[in-house]
Amino acid sequence: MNLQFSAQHEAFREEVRAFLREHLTEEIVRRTHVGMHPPCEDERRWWNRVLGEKGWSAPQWPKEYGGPGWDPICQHIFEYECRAAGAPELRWQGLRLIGPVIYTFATPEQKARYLPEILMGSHMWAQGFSEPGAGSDLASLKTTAVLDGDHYVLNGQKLWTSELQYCERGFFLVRTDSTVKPQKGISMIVIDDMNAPGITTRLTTLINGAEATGEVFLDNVRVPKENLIGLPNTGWDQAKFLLTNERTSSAEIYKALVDLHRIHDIASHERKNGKPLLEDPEFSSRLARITVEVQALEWSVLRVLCNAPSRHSVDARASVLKIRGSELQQKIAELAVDALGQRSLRLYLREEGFAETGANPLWPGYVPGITGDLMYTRAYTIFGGAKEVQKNIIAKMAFGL
Amino acid sequence: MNLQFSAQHEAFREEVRAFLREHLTEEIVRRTHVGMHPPCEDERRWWNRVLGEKGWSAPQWPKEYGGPGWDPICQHIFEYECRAAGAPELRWQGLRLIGPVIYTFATPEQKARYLPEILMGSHMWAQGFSEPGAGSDLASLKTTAVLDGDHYVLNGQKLWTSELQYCERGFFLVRTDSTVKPQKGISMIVIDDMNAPGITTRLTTLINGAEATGEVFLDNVRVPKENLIGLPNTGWDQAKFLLTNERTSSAEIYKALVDLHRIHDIASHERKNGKPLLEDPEFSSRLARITVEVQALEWSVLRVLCNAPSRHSVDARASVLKIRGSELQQKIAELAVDALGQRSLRLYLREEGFAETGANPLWPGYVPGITGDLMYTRAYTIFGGAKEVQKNIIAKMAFGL
Amino acid sequence: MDFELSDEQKMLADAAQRYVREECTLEAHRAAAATPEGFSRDHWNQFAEMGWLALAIPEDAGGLGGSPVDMAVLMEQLGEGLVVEPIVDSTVLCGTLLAKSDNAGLRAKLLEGIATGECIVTLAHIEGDGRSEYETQVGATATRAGEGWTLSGTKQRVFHGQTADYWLVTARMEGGVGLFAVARDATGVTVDTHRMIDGTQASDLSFNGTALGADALVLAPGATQAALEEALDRANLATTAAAIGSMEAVMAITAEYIKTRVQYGKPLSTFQALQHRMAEMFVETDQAHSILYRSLSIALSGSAADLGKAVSAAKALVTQACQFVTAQGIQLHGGIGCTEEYVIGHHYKAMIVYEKRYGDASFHLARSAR
Amino acid sequence: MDFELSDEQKMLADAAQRYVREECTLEAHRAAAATPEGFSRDHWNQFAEMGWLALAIPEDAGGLGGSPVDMAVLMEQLGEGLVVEPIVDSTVLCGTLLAKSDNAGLRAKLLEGIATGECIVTLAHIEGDGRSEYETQVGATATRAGEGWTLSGTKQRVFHGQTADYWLVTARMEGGVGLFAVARDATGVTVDTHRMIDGTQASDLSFNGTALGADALVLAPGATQAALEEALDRANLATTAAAIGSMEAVMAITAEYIKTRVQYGKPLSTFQALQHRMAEMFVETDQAHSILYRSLSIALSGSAADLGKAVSAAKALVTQACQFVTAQGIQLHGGIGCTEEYVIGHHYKAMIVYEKRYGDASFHLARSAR
Repeated sequence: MNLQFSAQHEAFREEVRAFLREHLTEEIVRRTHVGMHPPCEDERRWWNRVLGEKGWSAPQWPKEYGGPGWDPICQHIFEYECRAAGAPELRWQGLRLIGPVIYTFATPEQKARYLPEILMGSHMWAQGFSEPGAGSDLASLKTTAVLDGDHYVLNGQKLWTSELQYCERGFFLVRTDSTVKPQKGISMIVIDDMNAPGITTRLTTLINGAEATGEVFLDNVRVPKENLIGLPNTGWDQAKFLLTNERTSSAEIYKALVDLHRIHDIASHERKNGKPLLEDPEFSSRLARITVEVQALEWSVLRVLCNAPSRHSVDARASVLKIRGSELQQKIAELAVDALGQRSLRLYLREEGFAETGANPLWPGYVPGITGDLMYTRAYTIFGGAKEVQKNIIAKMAFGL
Repeated sequence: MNLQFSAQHEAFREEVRAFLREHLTEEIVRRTHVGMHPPCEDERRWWNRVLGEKGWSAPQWPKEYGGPGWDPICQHIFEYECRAAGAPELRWQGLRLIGPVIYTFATPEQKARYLPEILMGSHMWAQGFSEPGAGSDLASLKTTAVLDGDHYVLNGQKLWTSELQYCERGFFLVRTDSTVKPQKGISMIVIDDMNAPGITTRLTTLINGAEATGEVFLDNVRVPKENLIGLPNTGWDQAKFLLTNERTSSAEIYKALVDLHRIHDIASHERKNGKPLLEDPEFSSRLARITVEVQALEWSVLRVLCNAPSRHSVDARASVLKIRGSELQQKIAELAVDALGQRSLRLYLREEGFAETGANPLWPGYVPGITGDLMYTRAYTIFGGAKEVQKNIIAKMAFGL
Repeated sequence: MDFELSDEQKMLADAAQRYVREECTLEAHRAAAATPEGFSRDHWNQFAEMGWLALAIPEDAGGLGGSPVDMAVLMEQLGEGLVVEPIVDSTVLCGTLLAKSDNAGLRAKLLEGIATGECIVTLAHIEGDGRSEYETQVGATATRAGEGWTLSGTKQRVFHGQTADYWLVTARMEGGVGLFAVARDATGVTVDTHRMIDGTQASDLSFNGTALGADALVLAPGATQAALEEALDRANLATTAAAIGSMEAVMAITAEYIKTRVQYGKPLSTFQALQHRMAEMFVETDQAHSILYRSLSIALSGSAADLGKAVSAAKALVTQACQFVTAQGIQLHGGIGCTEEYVIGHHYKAMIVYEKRYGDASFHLARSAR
Repeated sequence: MDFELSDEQKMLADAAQRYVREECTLEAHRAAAATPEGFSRDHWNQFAEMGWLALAIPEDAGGLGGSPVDMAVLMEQLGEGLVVEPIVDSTVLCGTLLAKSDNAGLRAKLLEGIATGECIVTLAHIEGDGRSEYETQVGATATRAGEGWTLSGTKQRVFHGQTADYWLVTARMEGGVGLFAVARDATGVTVDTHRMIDGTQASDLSFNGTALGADALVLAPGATQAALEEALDRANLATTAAAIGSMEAVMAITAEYIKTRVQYGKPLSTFQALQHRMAEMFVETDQAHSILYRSLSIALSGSAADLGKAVSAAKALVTQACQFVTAQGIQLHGGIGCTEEYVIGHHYKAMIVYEKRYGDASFHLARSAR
């Protein structure tokens, strides 16, 4: 057993830091740290291209498809340093969700077409999975794709498509056979142009005021049949692969670690009973408790990343990452809001958050984004497999219940 | 709406206090506050007799059967003052469980025979409900009573009979008809002599070392048929009555209120970082939180006692008392143990706890009983309808789920 | 002890319940949040007509002289309807402060205006590092100028500050901190207004030598501090009742939703884990009701110090309960619960506002044990 | 970074697992608790034979020179078996203290005795209001007497104090607090022994002019405090590993139980509320494993200050996790879980002992953030 970061890894960390220092401006970093939903689109695309050109945009991809060939610890260091430095967060849908599906299941033509543009971030991807009647119970989805000559004709409704307004392409789960059991009749298909005829979209405003997700209505949308990924009716396996391929992202450990710094910053400036809030015993005790929980979660992430031996299945432990990660997001956001105190009540919509410079001493620069993030974190225990579903998985995988 | 204690009630409180001062000695009070399981038997019987002679041993009983005729607020005041003064706690089985069943369902002969001795505490009662295969699922009980001439012949096994070693009589749930659905074939029967032929008992040691409960083996035990309460096969209704007749006891609010005083006492004497533990911010914050929860629970008890209007059924709210009451017992006991610190690790068996006078300054008089009580409180969320069962009840009664 | 509502209280509750059911729709709530004032003048006028704005005002000033219990009965219903109108700020908080004034003319004028709804009054008190109205230093000054005073200083987060006809402003003067009434159209005031998460507005006020007349003093030094504590405590009683109404609404809406929402071929309501969550929400809400009763009992009979501790105990408990209930209300709904188009999330936001106004949970927990 | 056990570690884990399965029955545990020493000399002798008592002892003193990771691997297994023998007190806590001694003769003698199991050594440190070994004043005195010292003072809650062959006693001397080795049969000592909830013994020791020889000094002032912190931190690492083993045992036993226990016509394991409770126990246990890895990583490479914070972080987390898991283990069993005849309750008691020894949860949480 060797539980230390090696000298090589520390050197790698310095290389990443130097690269980040070189490319990120103060303005970009400020806007990233404010953390509005959705993040600044232009900067995110620009950063994806910068990383793409460096060969660093897809740390988890195999080298043959454009990944940098890092070991898990390098990936961990890279993710943390990017987050800590305030680099824009790259959108997951292309790089973490459909990308791996494509290089695992798709045809050489599909790989050649889509992977490079995902690596460079030139095209953003809409995820069309959930439907009004198919949330946790995804297999009951009803959107159909019927073959008509060289095209599939798609009809149905999708929702919870993240940041829909920025998406050029889409990957959709559709029912291609309704005569078999639900899981067996599903396919995954790529829509090349989200503005194609028959597609209508409607943005959904979340309780924090963010238009962070949307609905997609498909009305006789014609998609070339070569856009189907893999064989027809194998979409369920692809979807399962997509949801479990990367087991550690859902822990949101890098956000958690950086948010703790942010809370430290707030609590050093805010005052209570004539002293910095950070010295308030009740506050510092809550912060200490959460810090310890984040430290544990970080090592749970490392254990999964490094394939550490365990007497329990990695499926169960991946669900732990999702449960504890989402709970901690909520607890951290609650603590941040409590640190702000009454100032947390102010509403900052996205553009206000980006524009705020903190020049008004009554409204310091650390205020915007915090409360919006708390509201957004309510969704963390819901999307990507609700907490209750994760507990079902653990009961089954760890104990055979 | 009138939410205040009246002058009459305050006068009643003074009357109770004067009575308690007159009768309780320092030694008795000390032993009561130590709170070993089971409490001191002699003192408990003596106190039952003293109260019985005063007409105060059954505050909840109707006046015609020997109750004092108090309103709910007087009952509340009486219970609190007795507990606060360190009066021995009267055993529930006779006064709170079988007594009300007898005056509600039994024959005039049964009432005449059993109620006076329950009021005076001359006979203690064993409760024979649970069985190895029938815990939460009480209706599946298997102990049989078969009529043979003028007697029922009882066979079976009961467990979790509280303080079995002190019981002269018993009330048992038995199956008198196994051809109907489980609930319809159950009767309640009185065993007049727990030493009768065919009865074997075995005490069960709990994790705190207390012999606080036991098992009863019934092997062809003959019980006169006039000992059956009410009509044959109506025992399920009687049992339900018994379990819900008194809705507020399970809140254990008087114990909670007095335990908070005890914690105050400990935390004023124990020191941390050179100051009384009571001034430690983390400790005082935990204590404040629990105090607030106890205050809320007390008013939930008052609401149920006084039949306060509510949009929700009293059945659901009675389960709230049980859930929150048992949770608070655990939290309070944990806090008390944490207040003691490492001294809490010492094991005090019952006689040691009673004997300890606190003369050794290394082991103050507030140490004994605390940790044993914590271990005992683990059972609070299990017996009398486990917490999970109470939640089922609320889901059904409050929301129709 | 008697928990039954009086006939008047029953009528009040029924009327409020009916009003909320008929008028306080989610659409109305969202529409109000989009107005410049951040609340509905229609509601406000109706409240006045129903007599609700007069409920907390003393009878000798043309009000109904209702008790804290009456106000709680009303507010629990209004909380179910996500009411954001400044009824607590104007009628309870400022109403209590004004009722204690020796300045008979000003007291009569403003209280009458509050009771009729013609006048909205709000408190301008927090400065600098002050985390709440309970925990703020006062640096603003009122210096003698002839018969009157000159007011200078900055006040933060004056809720409904842009809408209010009068602000009650604390300022340091000879002898300590006093309370002044300042009309919104006074000279030398800068108003910087911000939207809050529930759609309401709060303003930062800068007074730069604002001239106050001889009749502007509401409370002299000596009377101000105690009056502020009591007024804030009464405001917290009212908002705590509203929070409990909100919790009841969340439970009812959520129970209904999970009965109809089908996943894995059966209604969500058949999953034991969700049933138990509902039961836990019920436990929290029941305890919240109980501690409110307790604090009302002390409001009716206890000392000011007892009241402060009891109100803080109630708020410490109810904030936690309400946090759990509203967050789990969202969770049991799933994705739709996170959207602005659905009502549950608005109750969650109302919970945040409740917790952060008039002293937060952490402040009140500590104060409950003082 | 590599989490794989080495071959030696695998063999160690396998051997310990086998031993626990075969020898550490509940009956053996209960029998040991009834002995005067409060633990099993059979186990102790076996531990010695397996080399486990030598694991934490430096090679230069005849030990195996194992790392904290090795010790954690062993202790996790022993924790599953509810081991109460003084392996941590003697080999880790006192072993670490003695390893730092300049007193070569004493060091060699005692460490060799510890490694072979012939000698049990335990720490006598807490006095007065001291809540733990980390938080105690030292009032006992060692005054010069010829070549040696005279020891006076009182030490509380010396675990296994009656059994120990030697106590390591802190005492105030010229220059500060030093550490002395005192044989149990020394003169002028009163031993007052008490049974603990897990069956073990702790003693209060009174030294009344106990004569110590010239060779009794283990650590001089200056070296003592830092050595104590490190030794206590290492002891906590070992007991934390044991607590995690205990949690794993509770989960396995409970999962098995609810699969077989039938209520309402079906196994308890089919109730979703209980399934989710098991899942929550799993989450807690998984996080406990992780933070132990973290603290071990720092034990291998970090500074003493880093070690202290990391160990405290681990203990703050694992105490809470273990509390939840063992309490819920009882709850899921129902009544039987509360009895002395069933194993779950003994894990609950082991949890209490773990939490209260070497600094409690509250102390460690605060220390984690220092």
